[in-house]
Amino acid sequence: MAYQIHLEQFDGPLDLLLSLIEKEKMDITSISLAKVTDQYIGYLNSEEVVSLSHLSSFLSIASRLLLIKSRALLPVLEFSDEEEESMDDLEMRLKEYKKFREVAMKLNLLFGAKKMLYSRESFSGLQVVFYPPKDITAEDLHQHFSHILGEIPLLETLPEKELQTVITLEEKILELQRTLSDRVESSFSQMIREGADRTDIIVSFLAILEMVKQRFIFVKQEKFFSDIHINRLIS
Amino acid sequence: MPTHQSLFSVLESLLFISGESLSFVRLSKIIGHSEEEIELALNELSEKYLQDETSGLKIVLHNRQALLTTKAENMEKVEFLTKSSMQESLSKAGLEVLSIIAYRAPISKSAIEAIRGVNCNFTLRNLLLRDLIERQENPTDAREYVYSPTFRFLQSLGLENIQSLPDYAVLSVDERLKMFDESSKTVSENEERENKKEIKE
Amino acid sequence: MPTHQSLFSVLESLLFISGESLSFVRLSKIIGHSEEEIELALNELSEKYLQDETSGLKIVLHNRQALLTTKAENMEKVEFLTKSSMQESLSKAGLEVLSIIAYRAPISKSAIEAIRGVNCNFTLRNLLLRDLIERQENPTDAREYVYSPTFRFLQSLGLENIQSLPDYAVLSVDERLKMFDESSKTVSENEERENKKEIKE
Repeated sequence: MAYQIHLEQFDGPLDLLLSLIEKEKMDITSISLAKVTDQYIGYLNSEEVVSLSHLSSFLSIASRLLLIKSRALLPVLEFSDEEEESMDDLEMRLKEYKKFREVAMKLNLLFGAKKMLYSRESFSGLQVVFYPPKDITAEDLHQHFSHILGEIPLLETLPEKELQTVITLEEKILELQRTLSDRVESSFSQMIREGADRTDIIVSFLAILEMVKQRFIFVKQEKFFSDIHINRLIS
Repeated sequence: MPTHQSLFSVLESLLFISGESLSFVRLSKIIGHSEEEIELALNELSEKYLQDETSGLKIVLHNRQALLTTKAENMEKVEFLTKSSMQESLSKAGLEVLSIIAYRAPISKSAIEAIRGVNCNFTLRNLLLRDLIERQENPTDAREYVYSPTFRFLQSLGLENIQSLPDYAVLSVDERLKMFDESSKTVSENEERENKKEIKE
Repeated sequence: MPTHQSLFSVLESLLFISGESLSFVRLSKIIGHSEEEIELALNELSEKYLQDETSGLKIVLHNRQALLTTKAENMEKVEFLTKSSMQESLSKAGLEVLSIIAYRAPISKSAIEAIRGVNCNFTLRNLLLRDLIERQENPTDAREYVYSPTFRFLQSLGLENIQSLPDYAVLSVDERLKMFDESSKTVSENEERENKKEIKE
């Protein structure tokens, strides 16, 4: 991989994202977000671990980042109001999260300051008096205990089909380079795997943009929404 | 109804025996003074303990309840007696969730998760077990709970109220909600004015 | 060793937290002053409470031991508080803790809390005071107690023993309780597991 990130375990996508931005010593803006997008997606596929139950949260942020990145790469691209909103929202959420991440460290110091205020045990020193509650039956105990059993949370297990492999931009570019070295021409529809999800489609599209920028390929589209033809530039 | 002097005495006795926190309402009912008088007296008592260097007691006020505790500087000796060393080391996730709850209480699980961008079932459970947070049913949505910091949380940090948290005034406000707050401010300001009036009378 | 002023403060904190009488010897060892100094200070502190009409506390000195308690003139209010805490029919929390203890006795506090997912110090205290449950030292862990329903309480329900509770044979060994068998440790382990699980492809 082109970049190396060896950061500690992250507690969620915003934690990771914020750490990446801070590592670059940047403020939270759409520019910095676009800049760290590849690193973020790389992290998901790196050897670092992301917990299963957190995976979908990481992916949802990934798709927003990809939107932001594609806006930065292609300023002419038009986005729906909803998409614009989700991009601005990410910036705002990140700023909000940052405040709490910082104050959490302050609380940690307070915990360490050893200033515990102790309270007394309730009614300590008083005589025990048998005082059964009125109208309570064995059946009440039965019902409450059964209810408690029902409330016990079981470990969340996600079904296999929800697991997704995140393809990084690099991998997609390599894949496309491989395809094009066999043939001179490919197309966007061929590039996208069968049953590809939104993230995969966006990553593929970004890979194409990146390769156009690197003058490795050129693309042609007959009309709006038609398939994109990809040709290798012979240097 | 007790005289002014004995009001303090009764308050001290009740808080001493209870051990747990007592609400202003409950104290008011037991003692026969108005809630406002109770609140004023508690504030005075709290100040008295603070000023008196020979006193080893302190009052923590939270959610219109009062709790009597030992002073922070005596922690070491107290722990020697109780042999209970409270080590509260928390995970990073635990600290973040706790911060969000402390500054934004009462707050629902989904609102906490929206801020952190990740689910926090087990972290919440862990904080509940450590008695650092508590949950109530959400008055506006019966399907979920809302979470608040406990007395234990304030005690662990050595704070006498929630406002003594670092940057409380700034962080307790959700900027995205500021617009809505503007419109509701008028109401609470009036309410406050009304409350002040009552105290004076 | 504390200064003269803070000696009073420490004494007050220790007597406050103890709940039972503390011998001069023990106080002397904890605080690091001589027994004579402790005795003098306790006499002074006792005098201070007596003189201060705003104070609701008093010190009882007997057999070279000291006990902090409430002033006699507040007895009525104190009794009102304890009675009103008892008369309230059992809270939901009270019923839950009681049912867990009934079906899983003998059970430790940490195990009860792990099952309920919240801290229950106060509830246990209340059930003990009402003589609905009793505690013994935990044979496997000296640092904590285990709780069981009292025989009187079972009798008041018309039961011979806990085995006569409805569905006892099935519910007391329910599968879902297995994860709590090793006390509350499981919870933090789960939290860790939640964070460490790897992406499988």
